[in-house]
Amino acid sequence: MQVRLVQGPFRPDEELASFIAGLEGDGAVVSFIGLARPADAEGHEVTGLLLDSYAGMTEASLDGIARDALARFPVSAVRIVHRCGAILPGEAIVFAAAAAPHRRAAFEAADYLMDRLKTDAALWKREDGAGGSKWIEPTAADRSDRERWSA
Amino acid sequence: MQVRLVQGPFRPDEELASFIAGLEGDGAVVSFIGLARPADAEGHEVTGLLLDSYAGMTEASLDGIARDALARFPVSAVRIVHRCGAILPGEAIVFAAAAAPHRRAAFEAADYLMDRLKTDAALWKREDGAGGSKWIEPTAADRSDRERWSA
Amino acid sequence: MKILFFGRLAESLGREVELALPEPGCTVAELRLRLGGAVASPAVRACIDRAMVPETTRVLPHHEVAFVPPLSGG
Amino acid sequence: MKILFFGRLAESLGREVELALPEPGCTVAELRLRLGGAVASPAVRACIDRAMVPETTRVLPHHEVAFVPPLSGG
Repeated sequence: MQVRLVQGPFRPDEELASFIAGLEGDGAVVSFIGLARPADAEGHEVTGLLLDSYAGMTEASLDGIARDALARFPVSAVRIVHRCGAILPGEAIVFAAAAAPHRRAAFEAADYLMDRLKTDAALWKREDGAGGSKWIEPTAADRSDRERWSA
Repeated sequence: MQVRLVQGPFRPDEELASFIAGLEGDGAVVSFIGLARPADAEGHEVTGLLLDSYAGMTEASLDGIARDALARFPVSAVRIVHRCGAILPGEAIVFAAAAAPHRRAAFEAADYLMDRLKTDAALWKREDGAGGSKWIEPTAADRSDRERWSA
Repeated sequence: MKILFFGRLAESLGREVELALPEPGCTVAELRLRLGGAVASPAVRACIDRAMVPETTRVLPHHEVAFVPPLSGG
Repeated sequence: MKILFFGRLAESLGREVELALPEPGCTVAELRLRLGGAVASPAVRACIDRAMVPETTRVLPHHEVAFVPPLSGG
């Protein structure tokens, strides 16, 4: 399955291996792995993340983003694996990959997948730290990254 | 070791796992994997590649590209693993990865690594097929991709 | 009917509340007014059957209704 | 001295040839003229001690000299 929302830890290396194993004659694979950082944007320690999800809606949002990438770029396959629930620093949050005959399309599709995921994935993120918990919303940078693709 | 020229097959998934294991607090990893395609630019079957290398010079060219990426982008680590010698269709030719606190720098550095590798790596590629063997040189697209970074 | 909440709304209001829907149904805007509090924020979006909907959409008894804060992505 | 070749040059000329260097050395351009053939192509670059060098560089007996076709990348 190329789009999955998973509750527990997953291994990006295994995702890459199985994504590559499913390809037929592509020459280029670009993958993005998002890892839970041990510090927030202000440098304060983060002890964990909570990614709240809405069963059915969250999966549909990931599916839509994957489908849009396949329609928009000359890529032959994309994969999105996204964690939800409680996540510890250093764990993988997201794996997004694209494969194509040539590298430019694979890079652009992976870049697009991430910009869309940051603003359009139906997920709600809480950072937990020594100083308390904080719900996160897309940053101005996330929104302007997303705008790059709206032409 | 973050830059390696290897004679035999290597596993991109293992490279990704060990690259990630060596990070400290980064949030974003972008990897590119180049696979030997079973067909050439005109669609003719390719039965194998030969990547000729010049011991010492080839490694130095890869090292220089990695160092340039580290100097140019706010990334904390890059890795280049490149095959040389005889390569079969479907096998990995190159693994290039970059890690950074945030995704934009990781994407740009990985993109840069590949554009540089395509034009500046001291390697000479021959495609072998039913119709004979053909030595490959950078395409016009490779050269214009490379030009993107010369500002 | 059940109204679902996610993200910081779920933290303050619980995952769901039970609410009696007026007889001929009502609009999303009317439902939002009745719930009030954090749900009144214009940043909070309404969903019916797992899709975001505009304020004028009519809520009917068989709908699954949710209010969600801005998406925060992965 | 040994002159090394790579890529399609190695295929046609072999990996290396032995060549007597004239006494006070010579320039890369002079060496290229003596080798002739495929080595004469301006697309072929000269390397001394594993770095590309211009045509005016003097070749000395302790140098490792190679001629290489355009790089083809990975």
